[in-house]
Amino acid sequence: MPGLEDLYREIILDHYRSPRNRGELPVPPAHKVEGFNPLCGDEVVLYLDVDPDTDTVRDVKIAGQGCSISQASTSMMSAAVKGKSVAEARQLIRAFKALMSIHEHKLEGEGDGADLQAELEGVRLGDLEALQGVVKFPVRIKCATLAWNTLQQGLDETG
Amino acid sequence: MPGLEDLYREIILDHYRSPRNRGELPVPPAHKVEGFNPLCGDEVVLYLDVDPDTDTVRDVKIAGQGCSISQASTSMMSAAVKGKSVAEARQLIRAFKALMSIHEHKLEGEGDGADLQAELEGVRLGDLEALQGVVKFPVRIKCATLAWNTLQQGLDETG
Amino acid sequence: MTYLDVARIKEDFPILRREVHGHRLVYLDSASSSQKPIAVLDAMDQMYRTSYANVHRGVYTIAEEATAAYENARTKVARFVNAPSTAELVFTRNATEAINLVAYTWARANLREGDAIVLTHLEHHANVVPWHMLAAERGVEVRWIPMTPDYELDLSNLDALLDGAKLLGVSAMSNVLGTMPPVRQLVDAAHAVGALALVDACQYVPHNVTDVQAWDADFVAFSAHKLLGPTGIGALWGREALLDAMPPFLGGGEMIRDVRLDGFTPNELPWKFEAGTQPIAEAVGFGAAVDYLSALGMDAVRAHEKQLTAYALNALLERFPRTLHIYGPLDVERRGGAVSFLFDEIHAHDVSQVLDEDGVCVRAGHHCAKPLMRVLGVPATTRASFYVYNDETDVDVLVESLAKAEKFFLG
Amino acid sequence: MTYLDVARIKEDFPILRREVHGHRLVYLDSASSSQKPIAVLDAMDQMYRTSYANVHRGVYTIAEEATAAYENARTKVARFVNAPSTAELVFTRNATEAINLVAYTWARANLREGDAIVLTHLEHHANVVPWHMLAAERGVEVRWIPMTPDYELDLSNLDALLDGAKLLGVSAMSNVLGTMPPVRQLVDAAHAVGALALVDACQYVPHNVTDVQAWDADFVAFSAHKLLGPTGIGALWGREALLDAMPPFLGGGEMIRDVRLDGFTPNELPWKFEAGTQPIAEAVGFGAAVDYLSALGMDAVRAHEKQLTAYALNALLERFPRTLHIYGPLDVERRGGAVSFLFDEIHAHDVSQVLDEDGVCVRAGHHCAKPLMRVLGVPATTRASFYVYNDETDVDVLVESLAKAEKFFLG
Ligand SMILES: Cc1ncc(COP(=O)(O)O)c(C=O)c1O
Ligand SMILES: Cc1ncc(COP(=O)(O)O)c(C=O)c1O
Repeated sequence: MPGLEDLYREIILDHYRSPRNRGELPVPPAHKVEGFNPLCGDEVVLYLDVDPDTDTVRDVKIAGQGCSISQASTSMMSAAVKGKSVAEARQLIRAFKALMSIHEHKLEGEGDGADLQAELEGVRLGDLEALQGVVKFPVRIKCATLAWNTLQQGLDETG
Repeated sequence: MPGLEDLYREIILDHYRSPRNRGELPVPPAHKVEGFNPLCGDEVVLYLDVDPDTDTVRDVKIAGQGCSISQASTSMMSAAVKGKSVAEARQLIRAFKALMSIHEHKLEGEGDGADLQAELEGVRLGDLEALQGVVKFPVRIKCATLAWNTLQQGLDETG
Repeated sequence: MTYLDVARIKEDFPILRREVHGHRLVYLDSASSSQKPIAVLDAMDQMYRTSYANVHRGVYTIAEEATAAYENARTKVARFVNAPSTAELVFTRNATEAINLVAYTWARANLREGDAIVLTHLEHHANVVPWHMLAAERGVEVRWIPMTPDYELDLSNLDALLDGAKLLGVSAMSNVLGTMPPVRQLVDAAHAVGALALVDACQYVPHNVTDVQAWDADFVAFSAHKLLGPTGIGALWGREALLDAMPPFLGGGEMIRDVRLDGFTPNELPWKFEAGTQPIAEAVGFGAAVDYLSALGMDAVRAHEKQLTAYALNALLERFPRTLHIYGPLDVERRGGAVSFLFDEIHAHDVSQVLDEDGVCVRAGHHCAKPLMRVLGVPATTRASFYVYNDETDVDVLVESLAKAEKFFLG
Repeated sequence: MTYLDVARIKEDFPILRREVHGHRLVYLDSASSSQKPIAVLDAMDQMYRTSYANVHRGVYTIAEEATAAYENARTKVARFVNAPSTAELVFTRNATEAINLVAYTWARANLREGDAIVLTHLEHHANVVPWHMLAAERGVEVRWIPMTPDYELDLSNLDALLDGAKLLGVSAMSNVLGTMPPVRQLVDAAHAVGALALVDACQYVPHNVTDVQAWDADFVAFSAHKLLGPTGIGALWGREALLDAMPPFLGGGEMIRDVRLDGFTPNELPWKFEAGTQPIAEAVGFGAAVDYLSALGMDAVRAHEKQLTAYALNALLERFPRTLHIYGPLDVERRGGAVSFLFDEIHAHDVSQVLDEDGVCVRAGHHCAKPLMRVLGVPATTRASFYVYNDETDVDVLVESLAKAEKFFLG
């Protein structure tokens, strides 16, 4: 049985207690996007400032409320994508979901580990790997991925 | 466990094979009423000729189709009420239902045997008592009472 | 050749060890509801004894286990009918609710006065009454594909019937006659005129390899209790795009993403259609049932039932050549294992009663298909239906007992 | 004074012998769903093993037995809430479906644009979303009875709220706060303006002596799984005259008297509202559950829970006087055993996760009452809820574990 330490790594609690990039950005030019977790009512609000010329995430600010996992994941995500190109950000999203071993509803051609490797190949998750322990607590996966799904939606809307 | 002989008494099979009072009556003056058993699709059709002056069931004819129990019960009913006063017919209906130990849906003041005695008091069921065996086959009670419920409806409508 | 080891299978069904009136139980009413193997009963019992909790709600261990078991069951059932995605597999109360769900949501959102729905004379009330209700409410027209004298669908007039239709509803196997209509052909014909196709697969799924994609259907309904699973649960499969566009059905917990004082946002599929506490243990039993059937192999199940049905049809016709009439096709390639029959002079109810004395359970009545009974011109039939736990000995007992009934009533 | 022998009761619940993370299971989430005693599990298992068949359909012995067991269960449940007649007790899929049934049938037949429905801020989504759906469809207005700062209903404006209303919907006990509104007073007020009253008794029936006649209500909804019964079944009680006048809800087998190609005639009560194969084994489990509770005595159950809730409220406030906030009335005479709380700085989810390490199951979230959560101004609470198998030791374990959580997150 996985213990609490697997879930609540020190770095996660640190991001929870001192979230990075908390705040707002003027809309526009920034784009605002919100995500909900219907299970627990967690909310993530992202302000995304994407430079259309360089296709780069110039700035990110986060707001919202929720459990330590969802809030820490949001904070870590904001730190990870700030300054990255949109393509890199999207690759991070895929890599993070692979880390969370997210299966979509599809029943054919499900991931078999090779997929996971492929997604993770060449992507440096850094601190984000601390969230890997969440996989052992299936209910919490949605907490961890909320910020990432919201980011994806935001990128889709600005793209 | 009750056996088939309890259910299919000789007199029942006799009424089934040779139903009494089969036929139709001109409507009006007779009243036509139909009954259905939704479980099995049994049908009973009654033609009731009630004399309004004497309040007497002057004539009864029966039609319909169904299992031996429903058809025999219809036949026996027709023989039992023909020539009887409406009040006597209604008393027979109550007595027959008591014989079938019909509980209505009510949860208060349910019959306790004394009721049954009271209903049966002074009523001569005659041949109809052969149907008593049906009580041990709860699903078939509806077959036996179909004719009687239909009669009740018919008397209500003509009264 | 034997496809199933029925003697061994019988041992998995505790109820078959029971005696009735001093006779071994010969259960021939599986088309109404099937019996349950120990594997199904134990799966449910074990969940309640070790990891029961409400699903999708708790963070704690047994809630996680229960949620995983529930969703795992969904995956099993979805695979069993070859659904492309678990998002498309909605657990319902039973097949009847599944069809009503389509009638209340998709149909009420899309059908207008003057639109037509095409059904067949074979349909069970579950695929008739919801459309009658809609027809009365909306002025929608219900049209009927008739039956040929040899109990098949009469498709000669199909194009005219489908003209202007928005929905075709067809049973993949008649619960009265055993008839198996050509589902794919009907679905194609419906699609050709822009209509959707709903398949009532309540009798089909338990006895055949089912592939909702091969049918190319839009909605497919079935029940767990007819395929060795528990009561209290059924399933609706539907195309994701359709389900997504449909308004929700029942409102309440689980089916929402957000609720405010002034409105709500529905949840994702499939939960959008699963309001309130789900049939949790029942889902687990449903999953165990399809596991049990998959282990036998649905090909083998179908082959076994064809063989047994052929044996039964033969035995009945040989023993009662003049007095017994069989309602349904005689070619087992074109039919399932529900065999309806009638003695000329004995009511179905009475036959069933006599059979019960010998421990033989058959169904007597209109089989929730009164329109069909009217077409057949009979108020009721007796129906024997077969499943994985039946063998030729069961058929022999049936035939002997029928002979007794005939003697008892006709002398 | 002890009202229940909890040590003995615990032995009736196999799951309570389970360990989680090396600790004995302390189940404090009964408001979400209760655990099941052996008596309930055995009743269902035994039915499947000895006398399972579809009900109301067969003439044979096991079908008769199954039908009698099913209807006998109805009688038990009807008596349990003091329904005057079994005709008024409809088995549904769950409480949610029961409320939706009223919304789809009575309400759609009787409410017009401009009519009003009055609900309370305490309602569960099950008693909110069906009315939102109706409001959106029909232009019906939904009004809200607000909450006072001490978590009671604020009835000061009741007359104005009820003016022109056709229905009042109220929960007899809040699943979040434990609040027990004055049902009879509200029903009377509704009747005084000619409105009907629907009581969501999902949290009330499991924990109190319930008397639908004393409430003088028109509709009462509840679920089996919250009162030691199985999933997959709930009940709607309604006045016979109302149910009789209502159009049917789901169409299909059992709920009909006759079906023709051009229409149908509905069946008598209560079967008119029970379309398709019923939750048969579930009904038997439901009956066994109310038997089990009746044997304990619902007066004793309520007394036990009052005592235990008082103990818990006390223990929480004493141990965490500054950091923990309790949402709900503190007077146990006016509340049930669902205790919601929150640490100032720790999210409910995280608390629940830490508690799970000690085998303690509590619920964290919005409890399917998002409108109420918005009124409370919190996204989620942690909720511990008590039942017949909980005792003071369980509360002690909860408090110790909460202290750990506080230490873990706040250092
Ligand atoms: C007050 C209240 N009403 C309704 C419901 C819905 O019950 P079910 O999910 O069994 O339909 C619940 C259960 O969570 C409840 O607590
Ligand atoms: C062909 C068919 N459709 C639908 C149904 C309804 O199934 P259920 O009663 O499980 O809803 C049945 C079962 O009798 C059936 O045989």
